[in-house]
Amino acid sequence: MDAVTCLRVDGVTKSFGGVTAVDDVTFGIDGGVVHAIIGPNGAGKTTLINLLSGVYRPTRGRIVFDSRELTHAPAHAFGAAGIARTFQTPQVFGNMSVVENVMTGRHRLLRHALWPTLVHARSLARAERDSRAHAQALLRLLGLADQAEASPAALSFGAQKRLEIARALASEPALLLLDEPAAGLNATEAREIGRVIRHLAERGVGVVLVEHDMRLVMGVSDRILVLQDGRCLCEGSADDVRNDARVIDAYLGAGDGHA
Amino acid sequence: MTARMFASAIVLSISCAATAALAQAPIKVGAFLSITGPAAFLGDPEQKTLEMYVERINASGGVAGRKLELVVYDDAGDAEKARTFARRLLEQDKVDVLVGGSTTGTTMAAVPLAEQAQTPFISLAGAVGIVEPVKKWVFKTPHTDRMACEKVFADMRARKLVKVAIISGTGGFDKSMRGECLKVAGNFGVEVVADESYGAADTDMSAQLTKIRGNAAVQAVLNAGFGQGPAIVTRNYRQLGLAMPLYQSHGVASAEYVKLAGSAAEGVRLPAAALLVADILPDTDKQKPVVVAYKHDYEARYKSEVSAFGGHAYDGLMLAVDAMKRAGGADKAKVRDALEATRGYVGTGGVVNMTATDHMGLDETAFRMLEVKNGAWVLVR
Amino acid sequence: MDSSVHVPATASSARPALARRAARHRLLVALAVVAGALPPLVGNGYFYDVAILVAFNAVVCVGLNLLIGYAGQVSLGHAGFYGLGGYGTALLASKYAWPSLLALGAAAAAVALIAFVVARPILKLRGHYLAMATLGLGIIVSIVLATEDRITGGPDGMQVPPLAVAGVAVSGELAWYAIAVGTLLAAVWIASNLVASPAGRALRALHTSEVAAQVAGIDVARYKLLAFVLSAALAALAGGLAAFHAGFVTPATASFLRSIEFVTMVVFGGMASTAGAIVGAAVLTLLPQVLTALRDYETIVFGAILVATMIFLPRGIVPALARLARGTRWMR
Amino acid sequence: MTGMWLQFLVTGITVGAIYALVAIGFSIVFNASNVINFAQGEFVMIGGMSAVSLLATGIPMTLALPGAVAVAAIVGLVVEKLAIERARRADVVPLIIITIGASIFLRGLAQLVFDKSVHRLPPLAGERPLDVFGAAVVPQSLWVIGVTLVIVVALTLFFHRTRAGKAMRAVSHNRLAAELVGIDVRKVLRASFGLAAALGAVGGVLIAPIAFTSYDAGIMLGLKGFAAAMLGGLGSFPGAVAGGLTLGVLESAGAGYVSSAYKDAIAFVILLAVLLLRPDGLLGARSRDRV
Repeated sequence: MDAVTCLRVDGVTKSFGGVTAVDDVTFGIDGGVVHAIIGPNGAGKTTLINLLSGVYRPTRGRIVFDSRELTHAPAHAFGAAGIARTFQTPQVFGNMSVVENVMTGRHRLLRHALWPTLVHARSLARAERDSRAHAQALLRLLGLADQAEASPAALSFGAQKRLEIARALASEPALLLLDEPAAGLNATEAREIGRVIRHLAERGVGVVLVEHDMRLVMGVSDRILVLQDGRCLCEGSADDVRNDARVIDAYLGAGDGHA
Repeated sequence: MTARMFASAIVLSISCAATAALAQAPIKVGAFLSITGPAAFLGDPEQKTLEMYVERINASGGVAGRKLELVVYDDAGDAEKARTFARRLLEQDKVDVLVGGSTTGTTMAAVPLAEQAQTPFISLAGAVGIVEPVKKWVFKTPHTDRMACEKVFADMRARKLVKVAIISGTGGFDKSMRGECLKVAGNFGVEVVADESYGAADTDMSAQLTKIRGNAAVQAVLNAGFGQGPAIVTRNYRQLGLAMPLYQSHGVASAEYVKLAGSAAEGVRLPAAALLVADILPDTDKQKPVVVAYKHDYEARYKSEVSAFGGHAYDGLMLAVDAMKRAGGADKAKVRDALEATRGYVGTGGVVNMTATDHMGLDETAFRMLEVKNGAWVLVR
Repeated sequence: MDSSVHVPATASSARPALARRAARHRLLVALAVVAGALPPLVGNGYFYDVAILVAFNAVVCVGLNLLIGYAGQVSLGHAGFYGLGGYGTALLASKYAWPSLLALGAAAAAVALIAFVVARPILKLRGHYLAMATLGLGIIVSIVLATEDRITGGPDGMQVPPLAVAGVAVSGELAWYAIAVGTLLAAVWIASNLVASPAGRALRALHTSEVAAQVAGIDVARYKLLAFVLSAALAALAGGLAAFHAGFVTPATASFLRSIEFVTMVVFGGMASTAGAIVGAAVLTLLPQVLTALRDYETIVFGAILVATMIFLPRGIVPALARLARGTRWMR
Repeated sequence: MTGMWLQFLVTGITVGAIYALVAIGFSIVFNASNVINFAQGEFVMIGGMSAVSLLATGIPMTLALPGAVAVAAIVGLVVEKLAIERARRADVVPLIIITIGASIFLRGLAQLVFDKSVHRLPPLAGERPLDVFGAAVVPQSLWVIGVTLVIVVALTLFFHRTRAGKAMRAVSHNRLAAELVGIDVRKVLRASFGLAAALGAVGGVLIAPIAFTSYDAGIMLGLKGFAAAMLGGLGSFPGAVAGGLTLGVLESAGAGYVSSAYKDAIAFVILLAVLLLRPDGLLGARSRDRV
């Protein structure tokens, strides 16, 4: 698997009214590599994730994925192109079962001709069966196999976060954006998430990880991007960043004790 | 599971209906009326009239030795509901005669059913289309809107008012009357120079009347309307200072109109049945005893004033009773034939002479031209 | 990158798949059995008439439920489509003397096209704003139908020629009953298929969280559009059939109150439940027939029943019954 | 005719002022509870019909009119207590159905308690129209406009100067925060229903001398009030007033210049256009992103 650059972010800026949340950020994400984005609260991490997943449109700059221009594309085009993400607060679909949640993640891989849908054609039935089997396998991977037919509302917070990861993985993404996957999880659960992240990277998936849990970040990341006030403070390997004086200043200056 | 519950509910109601039918068979009069909804002011007096007179007829021994039984449903002015209820009356309640259809729309919905079920059907609605072309089983009691137009235009011609503005509502009655008036205006040398309309629930017609005021040619205004709209038109008319004569239609031939329009109604003319001026009719008038009796009966019992619409229901019921008496029972075909042979029946709407080609049997002499004077109706001339 | 996560499919899902398939068909079978059992119990034309009315309303509600129940998009204007379907069919069949079925199909297709055109801008609105916009749309339709009397016959409505299939006029209540029930079964079949497909999941997903659905690659606008157009087409179809059956159409079929009635049926029966849509249509069609005995108290009792049901069974009758029966799964 | 457009304007503003009162009612309830109360129009009817009934018993106008408003306010409180409070956790659509059910119930009740005929209230100050630059203005129109103005000013003061008003505003901005600072949210909810009902009833009492009243007069007025609230931006008082007046004038001008049959359609087409171009209404706050 080549470590090709699959996502290019070029001078991306996002302003809300007069506030610039993300300011002229440029970087690239490679397949099979785990990128962490860290920075003090309000640094623009979640805004950046929202830009990368198409939830926000950049005010300036370009986003190119797999040599496709996505800058002005609607959010679903990002998903359809193979960028999956999770949310800080899990956004699970409460009106369907756990396994159906995961199946929904496969949306981009399924064919959606109207006629077969309306008559429930044989090909559709087969695809549905495969899709369900695949979803169940993912649930096993994330330790949710027992709750496949339950309502997601019945799951714990941690389980809901894992469900979101399963749903994101169901789309067989080339790029996975994780917004604080370990927040609210206990140490064991967080370690488990770390294992899954490495597993994905080994299979060639590019991972973007926004996280406050530094043990997780340092444990799984290949490269780290530090944001401060919406700007890119520095980017490099975990060791580079750990030893960068600016980073230490930034964290201490912001009075944030996470580092 | 739930569907089965409904099935059993239906079965239950069928068996109830069956037991009811076992009783000593009275003659069944079925009525579907617009008792609620926008046409409630038609259906309400109609229902009250039917109930009162069915009671009275039963108290005096019924018809042809049998009691009358009245079955009434409220269609709320909705044609689809009217159709279902007409069907229910014909097929489940198995009525011997249908009276009703407060509005043209609800009547027309039931016409094919009555024809199919071969049951005499006396409509209480105005439009010519109900009996023209003639349908074998369908009759009607009120004057047609065409006759009202003719009466109004004749009066206008007599007053040398030949350039006329029409303002009408968007309801069925209003539109039908407007159409008929446009058709017959030419016959009276009357020219319609302005044509405005307003919605049924409108609260102000100043805008339309302002346009009419701006048209210098207009010599008189005719409001083809129904319900509360004409009262608002009348008030706005005076507020805007319009001075030419205002005519209303028989659609508002009721004391309520005068009450709502207040002093603005002074001088307004409209064509109406004798009922409205029962007490001031000359004693020589054939209709006087009938309309005076009905008016007093109704007002004594319901403590509210009569309207022409209750009168239509009175006529509908009495025509049916009259026909059944002559037919010697409730045999549908015989009653129909007897209805068609009605001659010289004196009702609230006029003197009725039915023929095979005329299932209404009224002529325009039945309409009186009335004018509001000092808050009351008076006969013109 | 091509096989980013490899997970072997197993045979473990075979049995649930069968069960699910049965679930998808159970409603269809139950409906067919009930509908088939009714005729011998039904005494006269009036009962057929009511049953046919129930079926037509149910067709509208099954469609509307896809939009409201599954996709979570309120429409207070579907009577507009119902009315347009009725008038379109009536006009094509009478004025232009098209064969009945062609008129019916063309009218439904035309309404679907209209829905398609208005859907994109309107469905950008959410919640109460969407409700207002669809309400306005329905009112505009009913005003046009009542005003253009040269074409539509105005407030008194217009006559519709009888339905003829292959040149033979459909007559008799049993034939009509079969047509109505057949249409309903077809609508239920299509709706259950849709619900059990990726498209059905897409609708439910965007109902909960549009953002999460989009992130999963779901073109939210497209699926809202699908539900809107499909429900409009079903409403138009039911409207056209109802027009043939009644022999006339009036603008009241497109009125605001009728739209409210449709929504009430869907919610009353139970949102996101096809069985619920049918039960809602049945109860609220039968209720006025029963309540008419109450005369002046009819309106008041009807209102009270509506309020009480929504307070005590906010999710509707069928989901509540389903929970009672503990056979929660199949009703869904 | 120079008086023509002026006439349309006066007519439009009079009707629009009533729409505005109903729209303010919608907004007050919406702010307190996120409920669109489809029964709002019925309070207009209850105001008008109660006034008619009270007058019929011989009570003088000065007592009958406030009495009618009080009756409506009490009915509003009862509706809140019996229906809305019990369904507070219901979703939007069931809530819509509940308020629609309540409106059907109230209409049925009015049919029984009052009657089915159309009634008119006597105007507050004579019937002789004033000539204003060629336009005929009924004194009652001035009353409608004047009272609406006074109410808007009074409400503004109430919401910004009084403790109770500030509490109501706090609830609409952030219910949880309001609860935390010790505001009784349920009381606020009840008060908003009472207030909205009273406002509707004032509209009903004011319009009945011009447009009459009957047991089913609330449907159309409620609908128009809802449209006005939407047009101006749901939840905004200046928006409700602007929406009501705009709708009234549009209707009146539409009837005068374009087609009286299509006047309602014109109003709704414009409403649709506004919704599509400015999805939050003329004066509504832009809704924020949801992630």
